[in-house]
Amino acid sequence: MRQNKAVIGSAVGFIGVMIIILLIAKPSALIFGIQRAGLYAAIALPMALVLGIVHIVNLAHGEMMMIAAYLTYSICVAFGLDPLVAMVPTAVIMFFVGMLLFRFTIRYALKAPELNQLILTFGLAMVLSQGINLLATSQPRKLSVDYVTSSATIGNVSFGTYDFIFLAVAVIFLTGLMLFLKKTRLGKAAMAVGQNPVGAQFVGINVISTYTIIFAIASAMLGIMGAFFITKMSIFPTVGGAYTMKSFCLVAMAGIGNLPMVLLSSLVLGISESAVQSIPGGTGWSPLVFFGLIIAVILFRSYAKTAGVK
Amino acid sequence: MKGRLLFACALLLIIAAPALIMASGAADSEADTIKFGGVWPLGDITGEQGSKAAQLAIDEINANGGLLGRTVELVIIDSEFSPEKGASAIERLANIDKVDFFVGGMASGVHLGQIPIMKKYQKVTMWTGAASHLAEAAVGPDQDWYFHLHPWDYNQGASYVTGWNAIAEKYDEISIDRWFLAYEEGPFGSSSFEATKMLFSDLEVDGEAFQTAAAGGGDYSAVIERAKKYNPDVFIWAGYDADALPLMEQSKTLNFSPALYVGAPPGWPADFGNSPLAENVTLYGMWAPAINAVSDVSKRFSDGYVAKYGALPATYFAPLGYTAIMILAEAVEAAGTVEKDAVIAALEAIKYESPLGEIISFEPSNVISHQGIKNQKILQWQNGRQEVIWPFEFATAEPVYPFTPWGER
Amino acid sequence: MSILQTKKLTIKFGGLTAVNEVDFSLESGHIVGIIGPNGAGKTTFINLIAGLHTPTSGSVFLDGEDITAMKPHKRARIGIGRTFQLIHPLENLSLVENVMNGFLFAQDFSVPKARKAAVLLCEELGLSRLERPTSQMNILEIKKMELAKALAVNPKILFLDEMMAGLNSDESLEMISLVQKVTRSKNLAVGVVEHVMGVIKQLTHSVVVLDGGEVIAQGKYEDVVKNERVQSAYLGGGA
Amino acid sequence: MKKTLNRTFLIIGVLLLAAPLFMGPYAQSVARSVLMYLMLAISWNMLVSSGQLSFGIAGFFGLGGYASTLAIVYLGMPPILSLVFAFILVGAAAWLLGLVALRLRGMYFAISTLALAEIFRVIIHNWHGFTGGPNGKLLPKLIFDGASVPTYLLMAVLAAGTIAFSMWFRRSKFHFAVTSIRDNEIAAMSTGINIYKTLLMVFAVTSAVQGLVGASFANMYGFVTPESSFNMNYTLLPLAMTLLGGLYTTWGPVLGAVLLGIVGEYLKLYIPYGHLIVYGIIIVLVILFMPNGIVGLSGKLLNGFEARKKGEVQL
Repeated sequence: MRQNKAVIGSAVGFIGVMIIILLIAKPSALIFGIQRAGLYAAIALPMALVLGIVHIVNLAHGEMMMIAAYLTYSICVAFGLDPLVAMVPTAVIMFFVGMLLFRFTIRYALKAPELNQLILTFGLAMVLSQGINLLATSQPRKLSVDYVTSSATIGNVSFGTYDFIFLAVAVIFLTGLMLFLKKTRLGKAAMAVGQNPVGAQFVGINVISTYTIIFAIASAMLGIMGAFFITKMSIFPTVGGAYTMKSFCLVAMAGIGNLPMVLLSSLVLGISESAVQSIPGGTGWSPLVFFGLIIAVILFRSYAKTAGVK
Repeated sequence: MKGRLLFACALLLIIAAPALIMASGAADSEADTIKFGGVWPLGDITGEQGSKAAQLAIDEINANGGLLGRTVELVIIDSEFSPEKGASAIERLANIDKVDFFVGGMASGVHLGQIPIMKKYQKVTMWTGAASHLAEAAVGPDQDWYFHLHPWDYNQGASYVTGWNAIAEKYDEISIDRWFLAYEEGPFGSSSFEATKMLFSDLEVDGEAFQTAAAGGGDYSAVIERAKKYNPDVFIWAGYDADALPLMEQSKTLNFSPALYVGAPPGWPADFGNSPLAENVTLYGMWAPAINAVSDVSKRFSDGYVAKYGALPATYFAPLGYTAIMILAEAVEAAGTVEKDAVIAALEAIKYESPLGEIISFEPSNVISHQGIKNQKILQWQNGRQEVIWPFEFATAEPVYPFTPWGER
Repeated sequence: MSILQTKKLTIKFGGLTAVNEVDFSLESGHIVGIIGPNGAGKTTFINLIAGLHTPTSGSVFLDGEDITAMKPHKRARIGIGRTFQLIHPLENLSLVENVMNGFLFAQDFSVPKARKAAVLLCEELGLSRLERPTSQMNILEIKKMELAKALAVNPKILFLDEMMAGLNSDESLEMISLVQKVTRSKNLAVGVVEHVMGVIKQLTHSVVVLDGGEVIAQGKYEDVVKNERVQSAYLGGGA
Repeated sequence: MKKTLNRTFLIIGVLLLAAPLFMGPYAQSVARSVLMYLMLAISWNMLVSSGQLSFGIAGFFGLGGYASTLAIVYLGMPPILSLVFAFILVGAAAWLLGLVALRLRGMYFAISTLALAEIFRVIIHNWHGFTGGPNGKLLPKLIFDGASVPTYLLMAVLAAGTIAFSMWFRRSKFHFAVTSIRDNEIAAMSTGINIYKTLLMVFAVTSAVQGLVGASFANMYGFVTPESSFNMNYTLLPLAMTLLGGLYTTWGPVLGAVLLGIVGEYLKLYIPYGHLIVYGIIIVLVILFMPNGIVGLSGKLLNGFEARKKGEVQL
């Protein structure tokens, strides 16, 4: 617990220092960074949920969001709906897609070493993205909606206002999940299963169905994110891969099972990336900052943990 | 334990056996067929449409009685965007399928792996992709069998200089003194930037990289902000199709509307033209359906493609693939044989009217002696269609200038 | 002359002092019982000597040499062997391979030589069918294997953490005589953590009683159990 | 009996390695790429035998490719020597990075290797003057001037060496050390195993092998670029191949690489558009129905050997 506080403390401290520096030097970079962090966090949270409770690293994470985005796209094109309306059917469909995927594939790899789960979900990712490639070609698609380009200007800094929606989604996801896990029966059961599956079984919790529901909930969250995603970004069959990797890194940086830290880590990464990119010629180096920070945080935490215990 | 070992070996043999047969038993090739071997990344729309268009050309030739009285055939192999797969594909085409010509191509990263293999066989090669000057260096001088249709990166750069100068000269109101290039940080974008800086050295040029959405990026705020501050006459972004609409949207969000808004991706997203954001965006390309209005060959190609595959081609790699087959066929026809030297001689003399509009003939470029197309075209999205604005001989519309500000559309 | 000594050995985890200024020694050929209620710090104490924890203060001496800062694997090499309260068979190695480890790494034997030595040691302890995976062994065999693993490092001192847990009385007796036999034949200094007082009584030469991380009594078993502090510690009254 | 079997096996192995020599350049080209993945898979499998999951294969592969290329371009090193140079340089780099990264375990180690691989790529990508930047670098000429047979022979020798190394590894002290570390670090420590040093050595040597493979890739195809040399496929495919064949054995990755390599080549001939879906489906089905890989499955079939639940088989 102690080391956790230290990590949270330093994350908050880091964010604070960055905010002050950027507010003075480059306020726009700060705004872009926060917006970017929202997107990262909103996509990473479902992965953190699955990893924390089902203990599966889902390498098909980004691909599931990609599927959701294509679903939203098809629904919008077929019925002329707004993506934020199509979000509802997408989330519902994704809930069941997640359920089926879990029931028919991932469930059977639960007892296997984690490597099997990795490769299984890697195979699923390949099937999903190549399937979409065959159905929809590699040509990117995008829905254009007007409100996406709404903007505001403060002083001489203009920025998009819509982009804050990702931060809002992340915060809503986070508080929703925390409430769900702490207050509802199902959520408490899920927490119990996540911490001790064997023990949970003894007190009469059906572990497999809890896993299934959690995975389905995470998939529905990805469904919602898929709809938001296509309002801002183009989608194409391989769009998910990069987000799988980013989410994986963020979740590792946050620490397994630590949902609020996902948001904090996203802020650290988003703002730092944005700060580096605001320096002329800095873009090429921003992945270095991303990955360097992740290693630094992981190492820091490991040292904090082992201090005193070998 | 030893039993398992034996089992493992037996299994290896069982797996390997069909491979042995597959690899050693040459495909039963009829002496009567003229064979083209094509390698494209089939999972990508460029390779998919390029290969399909090449197949269309093959079908057309056969429908017209074949070539030299023989039927023609196209063997297509996927490069999977991987150099080792692309190289193996060339080996297969040369040794198993025993093709007469190599065609196809997309992506320099794959082609670099294929070039050494191609040099080994020195079959007449008509390549439609790979723009990197590094690929040209890898081919090297004195390779008379190597024909390259797609302009090299520096050709493209030079053609933009020519094009913009011509446009600025013709239309007084258009000014092109201050340039800003937003480029994706990969090889495509950064070499575009290098080339632009060099070629437009007498003008003011600045630029900034962004991470393309194709590689997990998609946030252009930083680069747009810098461009806005720089206030260029011409703003060019060199990225991929996935960047197009988000970039336009973010430009609108940040209210950035330069007088010339130019996009230079190798392809455009589906339905880009339908977006109100697309209007008046200028672009580089080699072909657009609009060319059908000025070129009969283009129209014939385009109608044939629609008839066979049910949709207009979305990338210029389709007409390039078609051209690769047709130009070789015409040379074979002229040479009266598939014999290498004769075909090369015929190709050196050829003037092929292509669906791209140009009449293609081969001239030396920096390193190789047989470079086909040297120009990209400058086009503009107008009313949802790509219209050619330069070269003027293929122009299908006048340029709209300046780029309509976001507030007025 | 004692072979192992601790001086004011102390470790704190956060606010909790798990082991507090413990002075302790072991002599070759002697078996010392380490007893105390749950949470008294017995296993932590063994872990400190084995090097799994770094003490907050105090030191550990082996043969007069200060080994307080030594890494655990080095301690195995200089002759500290131990078994674990929660048994740790290496499930992807067979019985004999489990035992070979100590010979290979603590004694630097070659693989064939280690195998021979391990086979001999296993036979000495009454283990058979040595190529079995550990999942096919019963609890007594596992316990014997754990003993063999500890003996394979060629220890001078040996710590046995709850060796008898899970064994029935016949099996316990067998283990007791086995431990006594190897102690004699190898002239070992042995520390035994055990809950079953009968075992302690039968097996040990003397006992040390820990409570709340402190030594509250030591001496002959018969004397120590009469000690008031010991009795109240075991009854839960606290010292 | 044992001797005959050993001999049979050796003959089959040599025959299989030699077969492509008589089957023409196409077979050699495919076999070369199979051998490449095979070496990556074997080396990765050695490290994973200690329980440490590396996601950095592509990183060391790319680093090796660049080390060899740059040594040839700038120092005029002969190609074969540049392979050795890449082996040593990548091994040394892995050693240094391992000093820090091997303090981590499980997912955290995996992530940090992944991050390191990306960091290599970013540095090489941005170091325009030295590495050629995003465009990459060309080699002046291919190894053996691109002649198919000697190039294949080189790969066959390297692969045979890697297999032999892995076989030795699985009989040596390292086998006991890494297996113990994977099973239980504390128990391993108490038998005298220096965990940190063991892991460091295995990490450095297996990474060096991956660097060597990357260097031979560069020399076979004559170029390096950040995109192709650090491609994630070089990390993920060896993992899939190892799992398909069977973890913790020498022959698992061999089988897996041969099978997936050849199946991949087959599939695309018959299903030109969309063969990668089938490839993905095969991976999914194999994991679901053969969780211990082919070697594990065959072990069970032959011995009715159900006891070791992790399906480990010693060959």
